[in-house]
Amino acid sequence: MTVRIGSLELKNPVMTASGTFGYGEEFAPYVDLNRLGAVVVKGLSLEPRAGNEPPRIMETAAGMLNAVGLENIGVRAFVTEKLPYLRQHDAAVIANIFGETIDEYSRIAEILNGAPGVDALEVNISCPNVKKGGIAFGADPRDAAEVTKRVKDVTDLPVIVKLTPNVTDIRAIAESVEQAGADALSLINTIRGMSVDIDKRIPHLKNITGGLSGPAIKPIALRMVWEVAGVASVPIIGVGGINTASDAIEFLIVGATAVQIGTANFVNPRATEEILEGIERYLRTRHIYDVNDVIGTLNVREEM
Amino acid sequence: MTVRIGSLELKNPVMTASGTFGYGEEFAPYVDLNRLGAVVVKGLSLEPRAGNEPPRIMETAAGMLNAVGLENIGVRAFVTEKLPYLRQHDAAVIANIFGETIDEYSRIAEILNGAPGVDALEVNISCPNVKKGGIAFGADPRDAAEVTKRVKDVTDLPVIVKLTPNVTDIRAIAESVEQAGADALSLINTIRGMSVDIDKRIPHLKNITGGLSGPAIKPIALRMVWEVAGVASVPIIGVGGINTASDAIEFLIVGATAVQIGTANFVNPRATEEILEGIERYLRTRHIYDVNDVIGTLNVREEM
Amino acid sequence: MCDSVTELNRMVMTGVIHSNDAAAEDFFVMSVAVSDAFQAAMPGQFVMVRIKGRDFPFLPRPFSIFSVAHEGGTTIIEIFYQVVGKGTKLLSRLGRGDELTILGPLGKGFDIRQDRHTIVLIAGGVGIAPLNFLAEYCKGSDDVPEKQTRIICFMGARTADYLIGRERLDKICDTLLVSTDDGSEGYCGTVTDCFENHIGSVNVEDSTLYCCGPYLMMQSVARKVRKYSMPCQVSMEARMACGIGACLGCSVKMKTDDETVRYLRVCKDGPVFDVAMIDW
Amino acid sequence: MCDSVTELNRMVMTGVIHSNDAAAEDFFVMSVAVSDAFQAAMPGQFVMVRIKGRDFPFLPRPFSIFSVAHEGGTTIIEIFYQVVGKGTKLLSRLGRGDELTILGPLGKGFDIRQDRHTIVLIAGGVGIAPLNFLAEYCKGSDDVPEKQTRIICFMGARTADYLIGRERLDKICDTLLVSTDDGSEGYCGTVTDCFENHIGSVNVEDSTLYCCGPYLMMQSVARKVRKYSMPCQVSMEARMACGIGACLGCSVKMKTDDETVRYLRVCKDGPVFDVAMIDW
Ligand SMILES: Cc1cc2nc3c(=O)[nH]c(=O)nc-3n(C[C@H](O)[C@H](O)[C@H](O)COP(=O)(O)OP(=O)(O)OC[C@H]3O[C@@H](n4cnc5c(N)ncnc54)[C@H](O)[C@@H]3O)c2cc1C
Ligand SMILES: Cc1cc2nc3c(=O)[nH]c(=O)nc-3n(C[C@H](O)[C@H](O)[C@H](O)COP(=O)(O)OP(=O)(O)OC[C@H]3O[C@@H](n4cnc5c(N)ncnc54)[C@H](O)[C@@H]3O)c2cc1C
Ligand SMILES: Cc1cc2nc3c(=O)[nH]c(=O)nc-3n(C[C@H](O)[C@H](O)[C@H](O)COP(=O)(O)O)c2cc1C
Ligand SMILES: Cc1cc2nc3c(=O)[nH]c(=O)nc-3n(C[C@H](O)[C@H](O)[C@H](O)COP(=O)(O)O)c2cc1C
Ligand code: FES
Ligand code: FES
Repeated sequence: MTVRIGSLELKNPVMTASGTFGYGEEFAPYVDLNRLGAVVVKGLSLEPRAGNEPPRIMETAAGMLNAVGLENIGVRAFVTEKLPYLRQHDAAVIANIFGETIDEYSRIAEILNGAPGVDALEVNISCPNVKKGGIAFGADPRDAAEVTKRVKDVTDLPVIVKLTPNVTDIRAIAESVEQAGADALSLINTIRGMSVDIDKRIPHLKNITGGLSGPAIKPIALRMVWEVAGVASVPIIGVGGINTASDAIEFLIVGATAVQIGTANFVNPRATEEILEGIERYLRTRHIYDVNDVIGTLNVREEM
Repeated sequence: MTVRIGSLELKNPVMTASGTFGYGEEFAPYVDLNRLGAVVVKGLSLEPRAGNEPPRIMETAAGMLNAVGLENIGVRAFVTEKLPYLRQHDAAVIANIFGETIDEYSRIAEILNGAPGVDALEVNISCPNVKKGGIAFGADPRDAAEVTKRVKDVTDLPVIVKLTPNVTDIRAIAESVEQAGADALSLINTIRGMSVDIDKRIPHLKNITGGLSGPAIKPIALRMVWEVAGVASVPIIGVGGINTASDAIEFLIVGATAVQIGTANFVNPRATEEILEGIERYLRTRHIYDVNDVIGTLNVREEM
Repeated sequence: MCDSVTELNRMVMTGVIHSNDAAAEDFFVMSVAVSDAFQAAMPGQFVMVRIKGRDFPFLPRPFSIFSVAHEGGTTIIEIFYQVVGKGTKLLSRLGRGDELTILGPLGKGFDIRQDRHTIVLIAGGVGIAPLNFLAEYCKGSDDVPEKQTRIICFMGARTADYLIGRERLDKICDTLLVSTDDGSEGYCGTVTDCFENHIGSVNVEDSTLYCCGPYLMMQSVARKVRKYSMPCQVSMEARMACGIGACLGCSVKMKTDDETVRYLRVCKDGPVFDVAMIDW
Repeated sequence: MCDSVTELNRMVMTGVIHSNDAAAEDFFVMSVAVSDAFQAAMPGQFVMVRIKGRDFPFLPRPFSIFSVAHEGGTTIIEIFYQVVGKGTKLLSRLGRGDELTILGPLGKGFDIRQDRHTIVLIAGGVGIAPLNFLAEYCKGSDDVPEKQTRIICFMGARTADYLIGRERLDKICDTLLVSTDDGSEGYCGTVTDCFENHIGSVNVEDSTLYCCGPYLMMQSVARKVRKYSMPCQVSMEARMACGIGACLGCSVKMKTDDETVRYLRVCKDGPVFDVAMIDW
């Protein structure tokens, strides 16, 4: 089940998606963290952030909106308070980072570069729920490349860049970021959406709009991974609406080297482990010995 | 319940979405067509089109993918074979048109301009399932404006331009199209998506990708209508995932003057009429006498 | 203005499940009471089924009508289905009293040809569903000319356990020939091979073939019948959204004389087609 | 490597519904058998509930534990809920034998203060749920010091019909005072007004207040208790996704001394908070 994301070797392709698995410890009663390919932690900023005013979430058809606004304890507290626990486990630790300015990205990356136990960085240039930074960098190929370069400059860790789906052509962003040195791409972050309370005539979220995640967006995420797989030569990590092993396998088939499980963790805290077992079963029953023999094998010519 | 879309007065804000209601007659056994504000017919091209190879549809979580590829009988056959039936009803008839070139758009518009019984044109610059035209025009503000201008030049009918959600900033397209003379905007068309058969490792659709519709996309559609309502001064018609009266009312509240019911017609052929009745009930129980008093009344400041 | 409102809605109704029993592993026969608003159905027609009040499955599912019976003021329809995915799995968990939303009867059923007097049925697996109704209809209906009562049925399944509905058919059909993939009963092999082996006993001049089953099986029948110039009707399947001809999702490619590409809608132009209409 | 696998999954389990009865229009009491893997729950804790095998509602729903009982090897939990939307509507349609997926017990329950010997409960509507468990726990548990058994309960509802669970509480509480919005029983007015009218009979020095109900009611209690300097704990509600502290969706604003903005997670830091912790 081993897969490679740049110089990082993962024992299996199942990771958690940032912001949906806390700092790992929240899920320890439900999941054997040692079984996971990687744990991607909640997005880290330079200073602690309080996040947005509630209400922050709302259920939608087969999905949910969130406007958490990157509440987090800050990168330094992460290193001292959360990393020691996570390191004890046999799962790669990927730090998801977020800055309001390009400088901030590079300073967080510097801090994490020295932190023992961090195996890779995931650069979030795609959060739709913050006023500055985030999506602003992710929607423009040049800005996206600039953030990538500056992070690469200060770290030896593999750099994964997380792309936003809220763009006309995600391939252009992917290509630009790859040229800037990204070791891998992860996609997609949430899609901007909205929901209204018709009795009070107010938005369900205080932030008015939020990011849509969950099974609802899976077809869109899958299409984008397929598109990017057609132009990128670095590994792709598929995220977006993966709820079952079958969903995860769809992403592998269209070209993702690994997958991240997000909102599914809220529906069933054991989701990651069950999806991993489902992928194993899929391979076993088909006598496929190496998961890499599934990755990128979509047949688009065969008669249907 | 009367609302105005440019010079067109509708007796109520409930219309059908193009491509989901045939040419109206398919639904006559289920819905009293006379009750609808308008019937928007299947997209018309200059010549008949066979459409894409099957399989063309696939169910997804709270939605469906389609890649019908604008199969239609052509604008001339529509005028002679389908329009006479539709005209007999007390619902406005809106012809949805589609061209592979800007010339084609203008020629179809010319043909329909003389056709008795057509009340407005809806210009589809947003179909994701055809190789030429469609989304190619809708994703670029200048092309979108050009199509709009050329159609406006040859018709006296109100021109509604239907926008694609597959863009970074839908407001830019909306503004450009409005400046080019659009009398109204309708949004959104489907979002490009994909689905894979993990046993055969082939796409579920022969066309590989298709357009996602249904409740899954409602939060995205609603957000875009809200965004466009903030910049446009022409009426907006909200489309995307409306399955219940409550969904429709959300669109009215964020600023849509009318709504279109699409995929819901497949789930329940009586959807349009039931949604209309639900809106009426909503107004009645709240003693609101004019539906226009709901339109665009989202309160984003109130304490929640 | 046209269409009187009273005419509406006769085809969207609530069905109450009477029974829903496993006939073999993953094969179920469900009987549903639909009130007499349910219009007279023709063999080959289908219904679109949703579980009432549930958001999942999102789209209704098409099923052939397996049989129709009348009890007092209510019509009872039977559906014979195989569990293949999430929707049919959920259906299989329902029981007596549970409610469905039923749309139908829909589509174009079999064209029962008055000029030919033998009906040959070729059924593979759940393909028996519309053919069972056809057999029952021909034997029971006044619309069918007296002497057109000779029914020869070829019925194929994986193993003997899956020859579901055979007892009923045995009573109606003049000849019933079964085949199984593993030879556990009847002819060992495909139902199409079994049919070809027995073609000698069929009066080709006076027979019409009615066929339903997996695509590859119908394709194989389509090829074989060319030789015998027997009229043959097939009941096709395709993924459906609306079931009423509006979404253009359920297309099958039409056989055309020239190079032009045309599609037929399984739900509206079919599901029953003359075998020669389809571009196999 | 840490965490032995055998320790896992003790908190995700299948619950089988024993009963699910309407106590009043739109108010239901459901009892669910959860096997003895269900860890000892504290009053104020909650469970996340999904209907097993259904895709809708998408997210689990949080409900306070209304009571816990043990029968042989199984634990029976009760939930008292009001139908307010689609999820609770679907719950209300379930019956004996239907299965739920239960996650819990979750969150921080009430802090039962050993230094004060009177418990004052203030419940509005379904807010009675965690308080009923608290009352039963205090009267029945060995962990609670003998003499801390004086329970005064203020219970408010729309009308007399909605004073659900009153009989049970009547047996446990030393004093039970009811109020209704329409005066159909007890004090006519809000439960908070009723409480304030009777504050004279409460030994403020030796009492702790436990409060659960609509936000505005708890806010009003929060304002009133400032006057009396009585310790007061409230059980908060917020929309939840995970229920275990990971999604940061269930925030309530924390009271801070300076201008800094901080949020508390209802699911993990609560749902029970000292009234002074919340920025009302
Ligand atoms: C006119 C018609 C009559 C039919 N009659 C019967 C019958 O009598 N008995 C029976 O068992 N089955 C019948 N089928 C097939 C039946 O509709 C499918 O098996 C069923 O829709 C599968 O649903 P699912 O949710 O279990 O499968 P899933 O695979 O989870 O469904 C996913 C999607 O694919 C579609 N789909 C999957 N398989 C088929 C198929 N073979 N044909 C069409 N769509 C499919 C579903 O409708 C759905 O949209 C008929 C199909 C048609 C078109
Ligand atoms: C810790 C806790 C304990 C609770 N205990 C009880 C209880 O014992 N009895 C009871 O009847 N209710 C209780 N609730 C409220 C209950 O969770 C909601 O009424 C329920 O989630 C509504 O779901 P719905 O699908 O019917 O409503 P919908 O309005 O359709 O739900 C839409 C979304 O809003 C959320 N939501 C709606 N109302 C509330 C609410 N008041 N609080 C939190 N989320 C809400 C839902 O969870 C869902 O995500 C509790 C809530 C919390 C947080
Ligand atoms: C509550 C919540 C918080 C999230 N926080 C972050 C974050 O901090 N950083 C980030 O890159 N993505 C964040 N995401 C996005 C997810 O990592 C993921 O990209 C997205 O939810 C789509 O996947 P899913 O459908 O499996 O949830 C968050 C998503 C949710 C639902
Ligand atoms: C099967 C199908 C066919 C469609 N055909 C057209 C079309 O011909 N022209 C067009 O402008 N939109 C077409 N659409 C898009 C719908 O009109 C609508 O914009 C979209 O489906 C979103 O709305 P919904 O979620 O309510 O379906 C089609 C959608 C579907 C599902
Ligand atoms: S299923 Fe919609 S046209 Fe046939
Ligand atoms: S519900 Fe997820 S943090 Fe509380």
